Amino acid sequence: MPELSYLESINQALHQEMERDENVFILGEDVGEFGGAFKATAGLYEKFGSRRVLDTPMCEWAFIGLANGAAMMGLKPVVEIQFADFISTGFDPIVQYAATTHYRWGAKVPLVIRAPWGGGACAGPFHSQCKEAWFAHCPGLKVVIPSTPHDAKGLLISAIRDPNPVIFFEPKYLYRREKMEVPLETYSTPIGEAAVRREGSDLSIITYGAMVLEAVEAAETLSVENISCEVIDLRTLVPLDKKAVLDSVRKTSRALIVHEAVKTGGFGAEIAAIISEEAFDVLDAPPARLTAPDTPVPYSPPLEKAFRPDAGKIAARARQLAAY
Amino acid sequence: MPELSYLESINQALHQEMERDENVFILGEDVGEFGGAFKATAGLYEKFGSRRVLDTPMCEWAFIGLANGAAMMGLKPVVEIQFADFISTGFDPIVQYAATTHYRWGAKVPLVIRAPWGGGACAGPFHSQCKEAWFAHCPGLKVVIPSTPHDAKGLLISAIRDPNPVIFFEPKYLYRREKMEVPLETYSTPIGEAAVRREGSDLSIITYGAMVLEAVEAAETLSVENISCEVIDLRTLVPLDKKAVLDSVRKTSRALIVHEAVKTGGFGAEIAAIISEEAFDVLDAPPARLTAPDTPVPYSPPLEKAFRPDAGKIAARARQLAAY
Amino acid sequence: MSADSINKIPGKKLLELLYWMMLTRRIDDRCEALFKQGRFPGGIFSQEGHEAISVGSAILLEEGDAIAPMHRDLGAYLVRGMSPGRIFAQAMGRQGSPSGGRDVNTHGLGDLSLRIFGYVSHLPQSMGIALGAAYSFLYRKEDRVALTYFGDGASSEGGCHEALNLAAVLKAPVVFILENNQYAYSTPIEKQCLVENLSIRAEGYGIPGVTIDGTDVIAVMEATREAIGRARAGDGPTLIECKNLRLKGHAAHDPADYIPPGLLKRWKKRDPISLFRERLENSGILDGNKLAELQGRIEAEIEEGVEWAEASPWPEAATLEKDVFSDA
Amino acid sequence: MSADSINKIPGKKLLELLYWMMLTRRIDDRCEALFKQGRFPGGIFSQEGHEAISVGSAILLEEGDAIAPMHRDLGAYLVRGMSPGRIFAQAMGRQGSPSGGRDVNTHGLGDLSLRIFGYVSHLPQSMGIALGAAYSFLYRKEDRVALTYFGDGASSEGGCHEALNLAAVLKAPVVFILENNQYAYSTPIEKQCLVENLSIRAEGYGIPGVTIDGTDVIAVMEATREAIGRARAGDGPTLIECKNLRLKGHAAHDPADYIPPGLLKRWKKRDPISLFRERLENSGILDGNKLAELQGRIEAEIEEGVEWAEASPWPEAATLEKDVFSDA
Ligand SMILES: Cc1ncc(C[n+]2csc(CCOP(=O)(O)OP(=O)(O)O)c2C)c(N)n1
Ligand SMILES: Cc1ncc(C[n+]2csc(CCOP(=O)(O)OP(=O)(O)O)c2C)c(N)n1
Ligand SMILES: [Mg+2]
Ligand SMILES: [Mg+2]
Repeated sequence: MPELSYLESINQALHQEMERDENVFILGEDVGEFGGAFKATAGLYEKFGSRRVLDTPMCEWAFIGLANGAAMMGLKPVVEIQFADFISTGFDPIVQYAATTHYRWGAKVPLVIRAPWGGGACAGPFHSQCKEAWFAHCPGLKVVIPSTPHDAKGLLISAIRDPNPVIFFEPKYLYRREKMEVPLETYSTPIGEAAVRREGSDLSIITYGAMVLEAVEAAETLSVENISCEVIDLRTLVPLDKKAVLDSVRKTSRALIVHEAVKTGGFGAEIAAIISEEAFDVLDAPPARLTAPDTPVPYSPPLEKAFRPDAGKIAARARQLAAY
Repeated sequence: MPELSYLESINQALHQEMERDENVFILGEDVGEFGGAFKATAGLYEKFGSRRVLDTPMCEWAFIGLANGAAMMGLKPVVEIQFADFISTGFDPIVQYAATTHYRWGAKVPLVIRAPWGGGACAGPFHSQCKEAWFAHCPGLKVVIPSTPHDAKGLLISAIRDPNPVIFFEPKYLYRREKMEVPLETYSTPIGEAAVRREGSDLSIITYGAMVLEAVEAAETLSVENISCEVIDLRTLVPLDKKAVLDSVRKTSRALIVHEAVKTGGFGAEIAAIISEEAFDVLDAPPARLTAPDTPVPYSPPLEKAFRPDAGKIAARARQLAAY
Repeated sequence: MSADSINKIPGKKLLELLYWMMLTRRIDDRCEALFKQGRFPGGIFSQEGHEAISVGSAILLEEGDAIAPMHRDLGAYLVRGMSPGRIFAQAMGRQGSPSGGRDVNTHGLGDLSLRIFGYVSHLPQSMGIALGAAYSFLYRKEDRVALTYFGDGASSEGGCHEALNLAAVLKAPVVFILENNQYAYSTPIEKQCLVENLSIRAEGYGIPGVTIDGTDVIAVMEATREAIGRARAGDGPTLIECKNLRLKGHAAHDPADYIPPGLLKRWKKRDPISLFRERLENSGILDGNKLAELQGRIEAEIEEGVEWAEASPWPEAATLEKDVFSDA
Repeated sequence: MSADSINKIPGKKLLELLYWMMLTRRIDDRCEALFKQGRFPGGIFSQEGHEAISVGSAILLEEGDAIAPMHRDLGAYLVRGMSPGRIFAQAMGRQGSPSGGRDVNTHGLGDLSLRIFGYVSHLPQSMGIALGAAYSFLYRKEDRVALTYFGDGASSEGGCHEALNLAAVLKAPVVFILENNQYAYSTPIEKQCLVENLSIRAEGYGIPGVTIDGTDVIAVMEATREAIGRARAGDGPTLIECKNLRLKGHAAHDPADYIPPGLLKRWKKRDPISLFRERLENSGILDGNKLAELQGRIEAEIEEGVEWAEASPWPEAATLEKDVFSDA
């Protein structure tokens, strides 16, 4: 099996889905000949031409609106937002139109909005944001955040085949970080199923996105200290695999929730709430959240390092929790 | 003391603050001669003229942007969004500019964004939304939601005097519902302090906005059944009066969190997470959330009734919780 | 009166136009009455003064064309095949409406089998949606067109600019109709822009723009016909500004006493339906009998519609959480 | 060469313009070098080809006027009094920068004491901000003006439309400078709009619009002078489109090989600094000595700036959560 980076895996999924289905098309800023700011769409323009790989002017509102209309006509738009931070510029067509339409009058709006997401690259307050919680709070949207090259491909394929609008955040921190074996053939990874990245018995670390890597590293460190951590990668926030979360917590009786997004109102609050509502009886310690603090994402390395959770901070917090 | 409705109270606060401070001005759609869609700004145009009560075209992005710029120049803009639902149309200037600027380079952006908010009026999916969680997740914004005429005035005055951007949601369900005594003179109700609306010992109902009324009604019903409920009105979500919440839960050992917003990613998750993190040891039951379900706000009465929490549903859930 | 340009149009077509406009008006009247009787749980927008625009444009669409209306386009829904009963049912919040009671008045009044896109409040979302439908026609090399509407108010929103420019760049087969009724809720046009004709903005996108009399259904039809022709020929979008006055309040609750009486009076004289009826009478196409026949037919249809709507059950609370997502 | 229009301008002023443009260019060069040496934790935008626009416009502001620049306006920051040291410190993420290490490159490079508004990435936010400053001048009946900038790319964003129209309606004293450098990142202007000159859009707002040569600092100055005069006289906003080409990549990481070599070559011949230097030489205002003096001064200032920046401490992690809110 070939080894692919996260980015190559995304690119391959796009190539294969566009080959499979005439209705799939790409649109966004600089996605054509240029291949996108991160080269996620490289080679598609050459193969599929400007009709199916559409370079747009800068107009997030209109091109997401266009995607909504095209989706209702049976096409399968895959929108690229240049950085996830700019998704707020095209907010209405997503949270007001795409999210509500099937409920309101039955039309399907099957589109995918891909966006390079998250921090860790000294890119400052406007190229590092993690606003998945905004979308998780909009019934009608699915929210997917894969953490491995394998999942990136399988989940993107699922997202493209899904009959609903899917917000697909790609941790750009992982784009070129680690390669892994990714099957050449197409396959789909189901939306709504978490993955157990590491089994453990003392404590569950529940996370998603780039933090999965950090959590696994922390778990490895802790295993030497005889603290056995289970790492749950949510993979999709909506629909949420509650069962996987609760099964793990029922096993370990301790939960540490980790995300890159800021704390207040982050999706970690939802996980903590669900755990305390539904696994209260088994908890040996309060469910804990380790997140970024409530600030914009700062640029300078010492600040961003302090801002962002990492393996070291996760291990430290997990130790406390295990000792509770 | 005169009795004022919620709406009259808002109107009075605006009159008084504009009289007090030359720098305070109002802007938004139809806020001038017309006095606003709900008449919250009635009489201001006549008294202060078009410079200080500025009717804008429909352009939420630009008029909130204008407010940001004017605020940094030392003015005190009070923006009206015609319905809170349309706040998403002017999203960037709020969540990207206003929220981050003080942190990023030290400029104060003291503006208030007022918006008639919430459901209960058969106004359908786009005139009923409760999206406070979006803003609570943006460090740098304060989020205020008063539940009584008295607080509406005192908190609006505080918001206008605050050096930060304040999102001020007004439950329109309460606009004309109940009058109460409101001092004629100006006074400010501190942002960041919750109110105990009813003392109790068996259970804490933690809520805000129009649900406070319902919670108090539920508490009255339950008192007859010898279930003693404490009702905490958060009043402001950011900054949050964590102490008031935790004090109450430490007293009652049971928490029911209620809001009109949909469940997943709602602010109730944050409250539940905080309670389980910080009052874990005293809890006799899992913290429970009673919220709207994860759907757009439906229009038709049987659906909206099923959608929206009310005194009956609160009492029912509280009974379960008390019996846990 | 000298030869009217309508003489080039078959009498049957002209009567059809009149029928749709009258039907629209009578539904509007009936809605106002039902609202006042408390038979609508929510509000309802007035259509009065907009009938020539919505009918005169939508009438030209063919099967397979798409339409994304705004909140003054009841006429367009009717012309495109939405039954009065379903429209009443929507305002009443009943199961039989296109939204099954989930959306209010003309919001969410969509039906893909009719290629009508339901709108959201956030103006002017429909412009982006229509552009998307138009792009699907380009994509599939279909000889189809998409038609959409927006108001003078919405013309100040950023989305309007984005959609017009993107449509221009893509040469998308879409017709944008600007219903300049001189008010955005209470805000008069002078407070919204400095230009005489908003159609001038078309030049800034490199597309054709015209301003026409929005009370003249024939003028609307002719301008739309040209625009549709251009779209089908691959020449891209057109902006048509129709000038009229909203003859009632923004919605049924609004007495609109901010409209200067003189202005209102002037435009009431230009009621699109009276104007057209007169022209048809003067041209000998309409007489008392035919009018009575039309009126009778319309009243019957409306009665039937109201009855149908009221017979439609309330949605069941148990369905509340259904259909947030599509399963397949 | 016949009499140049620059002869009306005092030689001292002309040399000042040249100084600022050269300083801008040399800082840009230095930033590129520092970036390549890994001394910037983040990226940096190229300014090359934009110096005439930012300098030729900002030079006209008086104390108390406000400015809301975009990401190619280094020249404007310098002219308005931001020291090179603080600019380098910002890119380096140091404490001494306007953002104290919290924001990256020219983002958040604001200083209210200089009436410079730091920008956010989301384009074209600065247009709304400048409009707000302009409204504050109207509000307080101050004889001041606000100046702001946006790109051809940003011209397709809805906010651009909203800000222009709202400014027009309010007759706000604001000057909008459109830096049409023919690219939005990799996207050429032909894919962004159909019109030859984007300034035509001004007509749609009922405000004056002009298109000028963005490589000619004097042309920029003259057009801006007129626009500022209009603003101060109460006649509202102006749109000035300056045409140029971005001579390097979008940012330091971008080789920009999507720009056709012929196009680049043509515009490199129109390097705004070389052009202006030649004119000054031909007019006898500049000679080798003066040039060497300018260069020397600039190099010294830049060295000093880099040193100052590098001596500035890293922000302390303990300050991370400070200042999210203002206390008073
Ligand atoms: C983005 C947005 N802001 C505010 C509103 C509230 N609103 C509903 S209709 C309306 C006026 C619309 O005016 P116009 O576009 O001229 O259409 P008209 O109602 O006059 O037909 C307003 C302000 C809205 N629907 N959408
Ligand atoms: C709303 C928004 N979308 C996308 C981006 C990403 N982006 C940054 S600069 C840029 C190109 C800007 O082009 P233009 O406005 O012409 O300015 P230039 O860089 O050419 O000077 C893009 C797409 C952004 N900053 N803001
Ligand atoms: Mg209107
Ligand atoms: Mg450009």
